[in-house]
Amino acid sequence: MSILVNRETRLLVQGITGREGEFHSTAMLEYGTSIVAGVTPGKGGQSALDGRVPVFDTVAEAVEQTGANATCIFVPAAFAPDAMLEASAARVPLVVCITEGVPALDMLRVSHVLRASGTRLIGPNCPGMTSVDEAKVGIIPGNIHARGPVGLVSRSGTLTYEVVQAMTDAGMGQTTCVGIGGDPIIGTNFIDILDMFNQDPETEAIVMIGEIGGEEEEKAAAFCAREVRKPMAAFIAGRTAPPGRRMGHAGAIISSGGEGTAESKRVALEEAGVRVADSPSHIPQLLRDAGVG
Amino acid sequence: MSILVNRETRLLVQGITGREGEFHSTAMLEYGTSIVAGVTPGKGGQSALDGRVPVFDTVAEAVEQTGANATCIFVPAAFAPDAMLEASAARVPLVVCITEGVPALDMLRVSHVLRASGTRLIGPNCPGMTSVDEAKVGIIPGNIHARGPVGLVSRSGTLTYEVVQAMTDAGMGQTTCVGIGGDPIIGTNFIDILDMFNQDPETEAIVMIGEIGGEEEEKAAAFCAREVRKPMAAFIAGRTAPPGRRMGHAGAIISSGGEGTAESKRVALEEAGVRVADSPSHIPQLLRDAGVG
Amino acid sequence: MKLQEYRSKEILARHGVPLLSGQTATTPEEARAAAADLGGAVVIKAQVLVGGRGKAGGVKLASSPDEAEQAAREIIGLDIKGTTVKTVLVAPAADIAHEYYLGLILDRSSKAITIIASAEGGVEIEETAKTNPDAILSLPLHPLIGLQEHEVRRVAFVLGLPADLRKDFATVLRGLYAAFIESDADLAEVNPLVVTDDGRLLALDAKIVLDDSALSRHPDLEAMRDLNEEEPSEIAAREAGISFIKLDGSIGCMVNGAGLAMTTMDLVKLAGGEPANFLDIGGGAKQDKVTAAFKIILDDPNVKAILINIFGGITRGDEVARGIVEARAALTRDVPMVVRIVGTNSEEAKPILAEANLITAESLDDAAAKAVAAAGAAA
Amino acid sequence: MKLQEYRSKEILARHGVPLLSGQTATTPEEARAAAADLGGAVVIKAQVLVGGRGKAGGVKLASSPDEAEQAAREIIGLDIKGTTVKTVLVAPAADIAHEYYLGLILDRSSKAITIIASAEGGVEIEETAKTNPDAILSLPLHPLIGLQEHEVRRVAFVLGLPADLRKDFATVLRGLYAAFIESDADLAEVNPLVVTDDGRLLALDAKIVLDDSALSRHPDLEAMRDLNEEEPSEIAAREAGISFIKLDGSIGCMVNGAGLAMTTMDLVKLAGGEPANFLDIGGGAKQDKVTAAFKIILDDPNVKAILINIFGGITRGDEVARGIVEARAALTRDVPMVVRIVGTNSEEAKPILAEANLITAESLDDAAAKAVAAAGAAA
Repeated sequence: MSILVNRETRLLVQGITGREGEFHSTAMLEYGTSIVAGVTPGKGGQSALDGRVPVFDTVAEAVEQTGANATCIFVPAAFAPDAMLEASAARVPLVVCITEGVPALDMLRVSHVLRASGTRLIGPNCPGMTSVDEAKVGIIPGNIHARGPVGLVSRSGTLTYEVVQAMTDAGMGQTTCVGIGGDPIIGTNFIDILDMFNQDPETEAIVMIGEIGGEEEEKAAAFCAREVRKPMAAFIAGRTAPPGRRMGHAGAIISSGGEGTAESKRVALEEAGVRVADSPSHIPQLLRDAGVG
Repeated sequence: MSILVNRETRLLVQGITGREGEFHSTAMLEYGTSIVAGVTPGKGGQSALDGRVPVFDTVAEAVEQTGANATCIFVPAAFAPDAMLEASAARVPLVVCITEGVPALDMLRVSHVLRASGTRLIGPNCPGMTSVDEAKVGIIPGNIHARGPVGLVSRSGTLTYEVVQAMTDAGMGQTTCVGIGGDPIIGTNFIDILDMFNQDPETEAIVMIGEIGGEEEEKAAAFCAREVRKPMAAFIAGRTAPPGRRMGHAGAIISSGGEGTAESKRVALEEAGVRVADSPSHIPQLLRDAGVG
Repeated sequence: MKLQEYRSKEILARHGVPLLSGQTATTPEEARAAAADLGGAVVIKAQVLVGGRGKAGGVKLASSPDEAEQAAREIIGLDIKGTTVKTVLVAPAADIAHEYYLGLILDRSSKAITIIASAEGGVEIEETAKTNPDAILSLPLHPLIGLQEHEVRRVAFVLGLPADLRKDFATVLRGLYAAFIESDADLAEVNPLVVTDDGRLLALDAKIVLDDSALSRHPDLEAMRDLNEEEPSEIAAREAGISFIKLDGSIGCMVNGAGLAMTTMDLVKLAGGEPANFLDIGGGAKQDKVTAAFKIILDDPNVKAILINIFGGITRGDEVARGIVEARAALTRDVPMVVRIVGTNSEEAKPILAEANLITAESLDDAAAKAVAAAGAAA
Repeated sequence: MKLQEYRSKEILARHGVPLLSGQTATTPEEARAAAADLGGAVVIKAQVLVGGRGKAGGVKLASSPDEAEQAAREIIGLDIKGTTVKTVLVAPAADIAHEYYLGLILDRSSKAITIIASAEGGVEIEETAKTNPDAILSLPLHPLIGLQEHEVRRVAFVLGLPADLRKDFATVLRGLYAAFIESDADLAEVNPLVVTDDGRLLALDAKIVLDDSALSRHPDLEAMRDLNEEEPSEIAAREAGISFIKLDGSIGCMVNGAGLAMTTMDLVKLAGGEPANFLDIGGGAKQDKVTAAFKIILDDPNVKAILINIFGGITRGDEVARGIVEARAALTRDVPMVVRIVGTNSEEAKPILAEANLITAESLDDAAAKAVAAAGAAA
């Protein structure tokens, strides 16, 4: 078992004929993901990835023709909100938006519409997810994974890879690794994913990678204390970040009032019984200490 | 038992100091309804109905101070959408809007927001409802009712009174009588109320009063065939209405393509096993024929 | 409220929809001048609110001002389904390569503004719905965020529009949507939307129906009302705040409440009579309204009896009874009246009605039967 | 992006918020002229983006042009939390009867634009949140329909505004909301919003923070950027498309990905060093970006060593390695470099780095330790 995506995933890629879309779609296909359709308005009837994937003008048509049940969005920020709404209107149940730099007010609108219509949105500004040896949707390098009992959820991109690599190197494999995105307004938060891992029978332990900004880690800690009985380890990036500055991610900012610090998140997680690592490389050992592997 | 309102209803009246609001609030109070608060912006701190009801500036404050769990709206059409949104934002679970003449595009917005937030909206342009001998919310004359086993739902106002009077005169009492309103866009449709009556143990039979326009009666018929096992009688107004003309109610119009006729509704209901009366006065006998009373 | 074609086009043009607007004319001479002014071939179209004007001879092509004058002479004064043509629209003619249908309706069932589109334009959409329902795209829009780009694209692709016209199509659909929203419409349609031989996208005909409940916030649109096409009695009723529709029967009806008014008509018919009108006098009917209602009903010479059916709720029966008696005293034409008053203060109403020698009834069925009998006796 | 007070007021004024706008001045003489022009008492306010200017002496009252000139002389050139004051705003002074706080924030937690209001204005809202949280109203707005009339009324009632100012308050709140939406803000606040002795409602100070992700669709707002208040290195980084924040340590960092960049800083600190910067070079880092990043890092004289940490994903390790080697060749200043490249094509990167005699590391912990050691040796 795994969460969100698996061998039944029939993936659609919005923006498949763009540079990023084509590059990562090829990598997903090579990982074994079943990509059933691409969408690029005006290129309907053509095919992509050396003739392996049919291209449609609209998501509605792609879904009707191919039964796609998930979509991965690579279109530029100015068009990403419309792409997400289009996928939701066509009743695609899982929308993964990789695109970075989507304005927050657009995301306010989009995330509300998608949530109300029962569409699961991951991202935007996220690396997507991999259910190891089943399906990869997004841009996480496929070769850093090994299959195993740990679920991982993260707000970050390359930091996720760092932690996954450290785990794989230490012989600790993963069920699913999910990057939920670094923006202030995202579709799916820590708690949603933690809940899925908590209910997934094959996931025996959970790793959570947070960073400064917002209160999502603190809320997740409260959820963990209340609901999660599986061993957990965490890492919070940004202990050295100065207040009031945006650290790359639009969401990574400590308010001038001092909310959102790494320390506050660390304390909340530790109080909830989560082991918090000083370095990503310490995570496998913390999980071993908790009896995993 | 009854549906929607009962002795636990703690009613708030929006627009209580207006002419209509005051007149009908007095009648509701006399019927035994527990009116706990009124709202008129700018008149907070005063009282209404001869000192019997405190008035607040905002619904939020009224709810906080009095625990109101239902509201009846009498404000003019230009302000009614905002009043409904205010009630919903203050988490009042039941909103009954009497006001007539609310523009349809406003109702599109309001009904969607209220439905998504779990607020039950009855109306607008409706007479409200009476749970006989328990609570009356709206403008249905209290003295036409008698308590009994029949639930009644209607798109109309005075026609509802006509049917209720005919039933009471024939010795056939009611649990709850609900007018859902005559506009094209209303918060609660026939099916919602039929479902409630179907599940209410004390309601043994159901009367439905429809009229020309739209397809709600046809949809209700399909629902009845599928779900309702209680005896039912119906009346559809407008057999003599010409196509393409709006018959008083904003929703009462037969399209020029011929949809929405009384005949189409009548046939649909009869096929669903509902007895359809030629005159409101025949309804008690139809129910008796079905074994009621 | 339905708007005439030239009014609908006025609104769409304001929102950037490409069309050939033309000029209105009320005389053949004006039509000639308009055609001369526009130059080239024109089409002369009767401005009426009823459908089927084409089949009725209300649309004609003209290749010169002479022909335009002649065409207008034939159309102006024509009776189309009971409406006499007073105005024609003289618009440039277009060479049509393809006709589409594009409309927006307020769909009560899905509670959404819904795009209706078809590549089979030029015929009524109800016709296509019967003959070829698969040719119609019906796309409900989200009620809170409205028309989105992906919806515009989708309609263009489903219609199979030429790629180089997709951008122009977006202008048409966005303009139609903006017109719908900003005028509080129930319906806004372009039929046909055409691609011309020289590759232009144009709205050749347009129809907008407004939400009557929203008219009060659009005085500019209210001013577009075509009184020429309304019954004078209906105009008088609207001004008196009475909901009234003229019909062909002999029994005038005066009722409080729309549903009860329809029911009263139905029961007149069931009793063997024919209702002369739908009339909802509204809540709390005061004497001035009763007076106005009598006048409107009796202005119809077909009316042989009046059935008054009042269910007192807000309305108090005794007040209505007094209103009836007093209003009747001022009537210029006397017909039998059957009065039924029930509900609030109906007991107090009885002696008032009895004293005035009005026919009364307890039940609605009874009232209808008495009215039919009275009308029969009076005829 | 934070906007200066006078810029924020410019935007609010466009949306109808009543305020005393005043004039900016960059010299005492200009301030004098502005005061003379405005007439009466004025307030001279340092235009800086950091908080606490009042306590730092950056706000002064002046009752004459002479006093205004003197006040401006004292304020211009003042150092406020590391920022040197270049501009002051000279605005008419107001007699204050009561101060309120009114703000709109984009609240990530409730995923809603949220009204924050308090009858205790004039102090920072974070301060009130600590000392008297009950005095703050926090009202999230529906994300799809936005500010509604009942919300405007509610805030006015909760603040206890005089009844005759409720209409003006509606203008303020609606204007603030429109400004927020139309400029894609993260924060828009008026603090204090005052009632004057003569009963006027005025925004005396204003602050708008914009959403950086939306700036590309607001070139007019982008033009309001105050380059005077930014580190030259940060301006250069932004122009090169690099995410960079200057810090005080000695170890320069070059990383791909924001989370990994923060983590790299954290591990430098954990290893006993101090990071000199946050630097995210982004995905697919090409040579020109690496060159720009080196220049930005080395322009800081405190930098004694550089730690390069690249996790190849989109980015290919060998390309980055070549970029580093080539960029280093052009550097004007040589400092020890520790390079860690993992992920895509990291094996191919190794010989390139080895040949160039760069210090390499396998793990991030190791890389941080080596960088701290190198910086210590270089110091």
